[in-house]
Amino acid sequence: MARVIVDVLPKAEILDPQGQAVARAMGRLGVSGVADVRQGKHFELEVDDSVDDAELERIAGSLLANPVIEEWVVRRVP
Amino acid sequence: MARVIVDVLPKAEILDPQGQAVARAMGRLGVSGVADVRQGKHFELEVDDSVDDAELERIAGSLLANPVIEEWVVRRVP
Amino acid sequence: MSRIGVITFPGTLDDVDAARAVRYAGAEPVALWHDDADLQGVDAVVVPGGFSYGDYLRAGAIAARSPVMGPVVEAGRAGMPVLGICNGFQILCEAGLLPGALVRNHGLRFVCREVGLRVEADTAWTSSFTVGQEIRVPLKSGEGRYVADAATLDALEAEGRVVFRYTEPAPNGALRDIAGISSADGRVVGLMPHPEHAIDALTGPGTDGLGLFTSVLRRLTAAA
Amino acid sequence: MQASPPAPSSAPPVDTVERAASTPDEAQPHAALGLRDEEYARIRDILGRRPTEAELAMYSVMWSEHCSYKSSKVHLRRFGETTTEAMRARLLAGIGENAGVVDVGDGWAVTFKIESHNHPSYVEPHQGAATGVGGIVRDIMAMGARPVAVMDGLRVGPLDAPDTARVLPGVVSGVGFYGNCLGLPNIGGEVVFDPTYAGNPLVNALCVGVLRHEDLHLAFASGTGNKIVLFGARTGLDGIGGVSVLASETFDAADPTQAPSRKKLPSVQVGDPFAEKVLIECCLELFGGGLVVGIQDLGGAGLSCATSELASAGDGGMHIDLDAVPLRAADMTAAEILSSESQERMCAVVTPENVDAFMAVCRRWDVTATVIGEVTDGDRLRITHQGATVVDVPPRTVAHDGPVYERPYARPAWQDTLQADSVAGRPRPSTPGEIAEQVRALVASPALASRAWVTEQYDRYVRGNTTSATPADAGVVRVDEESGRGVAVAIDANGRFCQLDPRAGAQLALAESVRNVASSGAVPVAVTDCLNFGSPEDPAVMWQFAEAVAGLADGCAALGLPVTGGNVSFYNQTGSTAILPTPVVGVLGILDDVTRAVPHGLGPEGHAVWLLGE
Ligand SMILES: Nc1ncnc2c1ncn2[C@@H]1O[C@H](COP(=O)(O)OP(=O)(O)O)[C@@H](O)[C@H]1O
Repeated sequence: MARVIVDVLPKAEILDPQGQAVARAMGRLGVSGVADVRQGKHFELEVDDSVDDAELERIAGSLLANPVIEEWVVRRVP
Repeated sequence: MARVIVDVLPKAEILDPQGQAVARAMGRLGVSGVADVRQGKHFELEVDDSVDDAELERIAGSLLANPVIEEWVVRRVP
Repeated sequence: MSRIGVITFPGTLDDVDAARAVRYAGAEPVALWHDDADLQGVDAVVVPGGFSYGDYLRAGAIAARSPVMGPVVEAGRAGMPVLGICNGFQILCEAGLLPGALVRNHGLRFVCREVGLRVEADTAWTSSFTVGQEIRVPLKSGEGRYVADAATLDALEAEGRVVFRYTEPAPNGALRDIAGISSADGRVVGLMPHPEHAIDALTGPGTDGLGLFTSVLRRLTAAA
Repeated sequence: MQASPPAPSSAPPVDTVERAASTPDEAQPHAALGLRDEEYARIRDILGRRPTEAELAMYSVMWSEHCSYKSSKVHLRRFGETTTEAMRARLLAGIGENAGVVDVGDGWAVTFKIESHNHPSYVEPHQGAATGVGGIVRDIMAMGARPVAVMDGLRVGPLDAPDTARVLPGVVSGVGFYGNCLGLPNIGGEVVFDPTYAGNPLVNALCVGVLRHEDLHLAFASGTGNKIVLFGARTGLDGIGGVSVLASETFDAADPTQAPSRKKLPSVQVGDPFAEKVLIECCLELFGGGLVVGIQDLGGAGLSCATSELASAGDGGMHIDLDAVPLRAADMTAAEILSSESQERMCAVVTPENVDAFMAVCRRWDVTATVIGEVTDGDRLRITHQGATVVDVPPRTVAHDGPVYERPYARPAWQDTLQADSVAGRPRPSTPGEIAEQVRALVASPALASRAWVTEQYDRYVRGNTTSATPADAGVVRVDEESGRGVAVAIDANGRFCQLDPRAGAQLALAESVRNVASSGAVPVAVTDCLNFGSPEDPAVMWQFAEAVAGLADGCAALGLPVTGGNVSFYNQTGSTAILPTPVVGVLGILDDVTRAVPHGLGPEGHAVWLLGE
């Protein structure tokens, strides 16, 4: 079994209202020094060792993320 | 400026309906070899160098995650 | 009598309403099941609203990959009229039948209210209206903000594929106030607001929504 | 931290009935579980031995205020006493069932009930409110009905109180999230602001369901050999905060690494409305196929409640095997499995020959279903875990024969002062300027401001039968598309009136709710109530409660309307300050034809405006 993390973020050119709302809330709460926030999704998968990197890319790009609006990073963790 | 990542996941003992729905969907979509999926949130922050780790913890625990039902990890990235 | 399929996925909510609208328009609604890759010989398909699979992952993402969607995509590409309402629109985009995507409302909240829509294109689902006509129907969604890259938006507008536009600034922040679009041949249409909730003044804002269903019926009977 | 490392991890001994009998003096944390010494002694009396851990968990949760109504029972009897046969004429099921069921004509019946989810909604507003909606919807499903609408009565602190900014948006998004995703139109509710709710908001959710008379299902387990099926979500460690004192005792010693996380179990449950929507459709298909003998929802007190209530309502005994329960967490103890409040679960009694068909329906809806036991001869509820008997009790003693308290009550000394403090001597606006100023203040007050911010987050169109929702005096839904038969529902309460005079205040809430239903054109026929009060241990609160119940019962009798069910929520207070006494009253009315309902607001120009009454 391997642990795989897939992080998905809205593409830079897509408005990220959630991230912006968080950034605004920081200002209201008196947190200063945070210039920008982007919010996406974080997936942790338990996968069989038989699943190779190409298959993981396919799962990420065809199901976990929507390539029209999102970008993603896949990494295996120990 | 530093880049900081905060990953938020539902606590292990708390129901993760999204992760479970995704895991089930994988089976139906003919993706095999994925045993478990957990889904959470992924934040990328741009912060001033003046913001220290304690402050980051505070931001994560009060704004980005809901400590009642979620746990989180903060890390600085180069 | 024309037969119009209405798909039910786990978590679909407005299938009863869509079937009622089909009936009011004078066609026979045929229940289609998500797990069954059989369109039962219907003449057109409605993908209704709701929260298929709880909107988990992304709205419409899991439903778009169910068995029934294979033949729907195939038939839609071959010219069968397909209407996606709200979650159905999200599903059609996720399935690649329509371009772009629907994301979280810019206000981050679910919005339920009556909206005005301008009909901007003559399609299989809008031929009962005149281009430029304004109609009133309910909108109710949390992820209804239509987005696509600028090139796609320009192309949609140039090709007359923006079918519905909000008459006021889009309550969800949709780019260029787009409420609904169509395929290049004008047979596959998706929109966020709910025409099936505007078929009777007793339960909705009026009867404007019925026009979508009578349109397709006209198209089908003319073709027959 | 423990000084010496534990012995190699060996599972703690399972506390079986046998073991309990042979270790009568083993200390048990009954007080930490909320049981008083005499209650604990009574359990030992009933069983003739000390209870096992699992039994203690069951009794403690079932004998809690929330489940046993131990402080309110003596007063609630008043409803039964004042309800005449004539008032009962329309009732197919009344108080005591999951929800009351009212005959609305043409073979249709309607079931409705209101319930509170106050404390969880303060801890985690979004999930607390969401699971509150989920819980009341399952009550309605358990009657055999299709849920068709929800309403929500919300009470929070002042708009500018810091907690309100956290609680109100969270509660509204939670109510919307769950109800919208279930496809239930929200047809009305209330939003009330008052400082006494600042640390203790009230979230009262009402659900309406529709069924044909022949589809009425009651919660009982009968027929020896019939199977008990648990279906819906898996059982996890949610909401077992209280019972973790049991776990910590045994687990601390055995495996200290496990103890900390176990001990700090949140009592928060996370709702999965998608799972519940699928469960609704699955249940309706099961009912339609005649595959269910009896059914019970799992809410507070989880399996403890469902098994003991099903068994005590039936005519036999019951055996449950906890090893068959599908779990979400590893190594759950019997006490934890029995107390888990995991959401979106139901328990059904099914004849052996129907089990396969039952399972097939569940598979079609992708709902997990498992036979966890059966109805047996005799009159004991026996529960086994890991092959050994961990519970062996007379089910009625758990479900119905809990303690009953005659709590002292007394009219508080401050009541006279409060009542004497009238507006008589206050300055009144007299100049046009002052009056204008006052009108502006009223219009701008949160109490009267538009509720659109709330109601726009709720779907009111889904299912296409809502003929009146916001803004309206009552929500109206069509029950039968052919005939246009429908029902109107309103909920109302005014805590400030009740504070001044709990008896009259409760009657005013009833009268307002009845008026709202009547002014939609419906004939009021039944009442449900959600009685939100402070601590019953405070004689002043208990007096408010007794007065309000008496007032409501008398009011209902005067109007000829039966109370069909409801909910009591005590201990709503911040420190020693109780909330305003808040008996929320829901009224159901019948319309023969919804097209003839009276619309809200002014009609066309030229119509006359009449004022009725003095
Ligand atoms: N929490 C709520 N949920 C749903 N509807 C609500 C809620 N609060 C208020 N409403 C609706 O908004 C409308 C206006 O509410 P309110 O100002 O309390 O009016 P009224 O005094 O006539 O009851 C009513 O239709 C009411 O049912």
